Amino acid sequence: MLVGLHAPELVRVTRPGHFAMVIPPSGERAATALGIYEAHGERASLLFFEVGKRTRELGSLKIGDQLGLLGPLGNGFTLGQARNVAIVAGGVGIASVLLPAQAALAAGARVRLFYGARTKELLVERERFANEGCEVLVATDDGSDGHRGYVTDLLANAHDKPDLILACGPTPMLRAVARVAGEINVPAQLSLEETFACGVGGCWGCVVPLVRTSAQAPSFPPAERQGSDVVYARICKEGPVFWAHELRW
Amino acid sequence: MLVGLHAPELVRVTRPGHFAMVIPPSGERAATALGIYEAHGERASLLFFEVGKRTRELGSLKIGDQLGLLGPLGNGFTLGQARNVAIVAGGVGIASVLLPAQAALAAGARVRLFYGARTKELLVERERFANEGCEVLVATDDGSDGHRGYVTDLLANAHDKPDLILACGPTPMLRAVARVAGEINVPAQLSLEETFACGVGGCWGCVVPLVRTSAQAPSFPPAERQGSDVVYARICKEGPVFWAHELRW
Amino acid sequence: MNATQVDLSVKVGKLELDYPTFMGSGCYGSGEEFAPFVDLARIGAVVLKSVTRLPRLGNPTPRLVHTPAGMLNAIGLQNPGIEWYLEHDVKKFAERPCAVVGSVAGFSVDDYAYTCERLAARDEIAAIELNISCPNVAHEGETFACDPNLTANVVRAARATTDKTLIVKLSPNVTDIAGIARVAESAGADALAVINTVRGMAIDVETWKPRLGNVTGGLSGPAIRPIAVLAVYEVARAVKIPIVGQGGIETTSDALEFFLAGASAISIGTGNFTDPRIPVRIADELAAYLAARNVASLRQIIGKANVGFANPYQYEGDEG
Amino acid sequence: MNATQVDLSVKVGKLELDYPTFMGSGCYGSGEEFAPFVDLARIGAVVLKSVTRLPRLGNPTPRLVHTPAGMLNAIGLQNPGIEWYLEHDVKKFAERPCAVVGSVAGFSVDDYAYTCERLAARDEIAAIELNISCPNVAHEGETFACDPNLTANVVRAARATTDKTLIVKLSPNVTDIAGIARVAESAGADALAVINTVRGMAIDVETWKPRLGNVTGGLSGPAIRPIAVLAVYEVARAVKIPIVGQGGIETTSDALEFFLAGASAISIGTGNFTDPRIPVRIADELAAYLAARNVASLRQIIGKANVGFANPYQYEGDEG
Ligand SMILES: Cc1cc2nc3c(=O)[nH]c(=O)nc-3n(C[C@H](O)[C@H](O)[C@H](O)COP(=O)(O)OP(=O)(O)OC[C@H]3O[C@@H](n4cnc5c(N)ncnc54)[C@H](O)[C@@H]3O)c2cc1C
Ligand SMILES: Cc1cc2nc3c(=O)[nH]c(=O)nc-3n(C[C@H](O)[C@H](O)[C@H](O)COP(=O)(O)OP(=O)(O)OC[C@H]3O[C@@H](n4cnc5c(N)ncnc54)[C@H](O)[C@@H]3O)c2cc1C
Ligand SMILES: Cc1cc2nc3c(=O)[nH]c(=O)nc-3n(C[C@H](O)[C@H](O)[C@H](O)COP(=O)(O)O)c2cc1C
Ligand SMILES: Cc1cc2nc3c(=O)[nH]c(=O)nc-3n(C[C@H](O)[C@H](O)[C@H](O)COP(=O)(O)O)c2cc1C
Ligand code: FES
Ligand code: FES
Repeated sequence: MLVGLHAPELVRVTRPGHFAMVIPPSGERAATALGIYEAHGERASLLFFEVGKRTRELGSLKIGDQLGLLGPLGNGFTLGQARNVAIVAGGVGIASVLLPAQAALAAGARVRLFYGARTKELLVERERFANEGCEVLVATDDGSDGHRGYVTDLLANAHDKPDLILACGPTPMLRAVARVAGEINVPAQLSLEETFACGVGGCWGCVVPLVRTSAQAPSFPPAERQGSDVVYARICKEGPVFWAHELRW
Repeated sequence: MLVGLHAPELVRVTRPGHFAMVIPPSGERAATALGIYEAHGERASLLFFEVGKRTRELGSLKIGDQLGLLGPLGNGFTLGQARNVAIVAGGVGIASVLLPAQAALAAGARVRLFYGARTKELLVERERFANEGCEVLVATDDGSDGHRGYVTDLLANAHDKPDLILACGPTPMLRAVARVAGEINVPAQLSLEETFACGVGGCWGCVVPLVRTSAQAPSFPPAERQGSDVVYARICKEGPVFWAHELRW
Repeated sequence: MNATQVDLSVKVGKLELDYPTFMGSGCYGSGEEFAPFVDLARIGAVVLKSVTRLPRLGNPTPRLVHTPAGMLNAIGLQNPGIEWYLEHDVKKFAERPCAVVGSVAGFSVDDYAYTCERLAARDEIAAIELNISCPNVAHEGETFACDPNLTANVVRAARATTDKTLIVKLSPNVTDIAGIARVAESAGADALAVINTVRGMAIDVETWKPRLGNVTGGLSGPAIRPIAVLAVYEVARAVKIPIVGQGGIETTSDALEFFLAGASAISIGTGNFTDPRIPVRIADELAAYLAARNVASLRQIIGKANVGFANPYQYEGDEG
Repeated sequence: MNATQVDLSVKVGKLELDYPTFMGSGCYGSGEEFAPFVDLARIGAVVLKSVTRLPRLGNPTPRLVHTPAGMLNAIGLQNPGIEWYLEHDVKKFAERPCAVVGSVAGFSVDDYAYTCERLAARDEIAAIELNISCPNVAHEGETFACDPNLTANVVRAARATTDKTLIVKLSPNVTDIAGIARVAESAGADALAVINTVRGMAIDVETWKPRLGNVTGGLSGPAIRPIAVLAVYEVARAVKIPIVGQGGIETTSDALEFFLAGASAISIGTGNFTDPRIPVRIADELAAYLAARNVASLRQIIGKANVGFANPYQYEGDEG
């Protein structure tokens, strides 16, 4: 489901990898974290599958309905000087990688999208990425399209080594991306997913263990005072994008 | 909101005053009691206002959606030999009185509909009743249409005394109908509303006090064994329609 | 494995059931009320509405109020009293194509023992559930199930009256439900029903009156499911007798949480008000779930929640 | 009367607030996190995330799970410890345009007293909330708030360290919350926060693992509102000190239930995760509600739930 929003203010400040907390139209449920899929001119959009109560409620919105959201939130992807970017998306992770793909293309980089899903029908929006100028390589669990197996197989076997990997998708996929990135020695940024409550850093519910040296969690006592070199950083605040090598999974 | 149902089986056994328990499409909430508004041929319909969570969910149904319901349920109106029927409907109570109106008209009786609501816009479906052959008299709290005040004022002041009163609406209105019926000495059947859980007589949550002599609650020990001549009868099972004089409000 | 080959039968005390589903006391009448909509042969047992020694008119109205993902009820044990019940109602229960479990409530140890003995003596009744946890009749929340001594006394007295399976229904409104469970087990319970409703209240902000005639009521439905799953999990670790898990079960996934937490059977109350097809749907889907995992019998997964979490990282204060 | 003329101010101990809204501990960071979305000048007070004597990494992940009309959390009091906190965090709180209430947790009476004394000494902190009811850190559900003696000891010790307003936060996971409330009052509490989360658990039926790294967690949100309203109602009848009511508040109607039940102020936790505009909306709508009824001050409706129900009919057994 793709929900287009008239949201010029949001578009103005959105950067690749940002997300929003979407306020449920009817209460009783926490807001839903959704990546910002498109952000151009006056129009932003959200892309999601109707998998549970909240996304189904969002899916029943009608044209003209008002939708409350908090955003953009979080720290997104940083492209730096990358010239050859590999984007790895699993399932609905595709929702968070259009903006970085566009930014990299606009900066003149080569962009390959490695896109995996359970089955062909779930490979949504692939033409969109191709039209933008990405090379699109796909994998499906059931072999109904592209490589049969993991999308990370494609990444591991890619001939031309990227100089930056960006990834978004289910945690097992991200772990695999981190492993492959380590093996081929390419820096990788992973956009993590976790159950959120507040989405703005207020509840410490969405944490992931990081190596403490990270500059991403500055407001915590140094390692020598803890007896541990690990810190739980908030995915919603310090992330959702983290460098793969900083994670202590 | 009027929801039409393709439900030939339901239509076949529905009698005036019956209701149905409508199963919520998405769980977590009790089924909703709704009067059966129309029942003809293969088509039944439900009429409701979207006042709360469950009715709003029902209101978002799309054409072609499946809807589970239990029904028809309860004991409805009995017309007997009535020749001059006064039907009193308050607000959404209108949903339970089309079938008895049609039945009385079909039996050749005169049928007056005394129809009250807070304001004009809530007087839904009045043309429908007029088209069926009812005389329609309306009252609104704010005087935006018809008599300004209670619908029971109209009933009390009606020149031509009915020989049977049927009523459905909010409890304060039904109490007033019972009082007026007593004053003008006309038997009245009231369709009561209460919060339901099971709707089929299984939980004893929806009771109303009746004089024990009623044949409507046979499966309960006789008064002399209780020290009280009152019995709590289930609105969903022994009702929803009760004779006004049997109620111990 | 094929779903039809999966064994869903369970044993609760001496009660052997083809399906692991109880219909909760007070929620299912005597089964008859739901028979037009559900094939009762596809459920395990109906637990009857609780009966008391003397007739009770029950609480004043309103008795029900819907709350987020749940409801409050305060029926107050409306029932005709055990004499009338034995004379007029019980013989009809023989017609049910499922097990019929009697439920007994009371206000003194004697009450319980008397009513239990009379009811258990009847052939139509397969087992007795002792409702010592109804939140809607006792004063100041003091029900039998809130006090270990009262629990011990009432269970012992009821136990002495019958050899039939005795299920004791516990209250979640206590500091330590596992402790009460141990007491009930020692006093002779064959099984435990976990949990009865959670005490609650709602106020009408237009009239400023409580929404229930009884002021307070019992909360049930999906809202309380996490509370119930934990109660089952803790009780299962405290006792050896089987548990009938309940509280907010609507789906097969909900039911599985209770089995994995340690329930030998489940009970559906409020779920029947959402959709009476739920118990049959759960039986079908449980079989499919187990078949897909090559598990031959439901009994194999009871209590198998895997809590082997490692806590890999710690600070000094975490040991606190 | 005009809504702008309505007085929404409340007094909780020595704390005088223009708005009767607290933002629940652990749900609102230090207020800063929500400042981009809400005008903090329109809320009463932020209760900070609980702090402990030593730094705590907190519980392993996952720490959150959504449940019907609510959620379970098991954060486990992740915090940098009181020293670091005083040095690095507290000075920023002076910038908040609302009252800032410190929250103190601990594992011994000494812990509480130490942390409370250090924190209360700071000017940036207007009052102290004693979190003796966190369900996510104690062993076997034994928190301080579950035992009258522990409650008395810890409240007395904290009381001795400061003259600032001391709010004691109670647990619903007890047989008799009113009894614990009385103990806390006698031991010197200026106010009570009622209630903390309800203990619960959820299990992943695919992996058979608990959905929380900590196995059990605390249930919050609309699901627990009826439990919380009753707790406030019972505590209000047991003590004279003010109550900060909380548990599932999302709307003005929800808030009014708590005021009518006897709360002098309300607190919003999980509601902020549904929509951070809730506290400001409640303030606006409360004023309109009172104005429409010609009530000049919110204080006039506190505890005014009208429970004068007559029970007109009875049978013999109803007296039981
Ligand atoms: C930073 C961040 C960004 C996100 N961006 C997006 C986005 O752009 N688009 C999007 O769709 N989601 C996104 N998500 C995930 C999204 O927040 C959750 O999927 C959402 O909470 C589902 O809510 P729900 O109430 O509909 O389902 P829930 O009721 O919470 O879950 C329903 C069931 O669906 C399962 N489930 C959850 N997600 C999936 C899935 N993807 N496929 C299959 N089953 C699933 C759950 O395990 C559960 O059993 C993002 C999450 C984070 C943290
Ligand atoms: C036998 C029987 C037959 C019924 N037939 C019908 C019918 O045919 N059509 C129909 O619409 N309803 C009918 N009702 C009432 C209907 O069941 C309730 O209105 C319904 O439960 C509302 O559910 P909800 O979840 O949408 O609202 P809830 O969440 O239960 O209530 C939402 C809020 O709306 C208020 N409210 C409830 N009803 C009204 C109303 N009518 N107008 C304004 N505010 C209201 C409530 O007080 C509450 O504050 C019938 C009830 C019974 C017992
Ligand atoms: C309307 C209603 C009436 C109930 N009456 C009884 C009763 O008479 N005896 C009893 O032991 N439990 C009674 N209960 C409790 C249920 O049997 C069940 O234990 C509880 O509601 C939790 O399960 P649930 O969430 O599936 O409903 C009643 C519950 C409801 C909702
Ligand atoms: C994610 C989360 C973290 C919490 N952390 C704390 C805490 O650190 N200290 C505390 O006293 N209460 C804590 N609570 C409890 C809340 O402050 C509040 O009392 C409770 O959630 C009930 O209110 P609610 O339903 O409005 O959330 C926490 C609650 C949640 C949901
Ligand atoms: S979701 Fe609350 S801190 Fe991230
Ligand atoms: S609603 Fe259950 S008996 Fe009427």
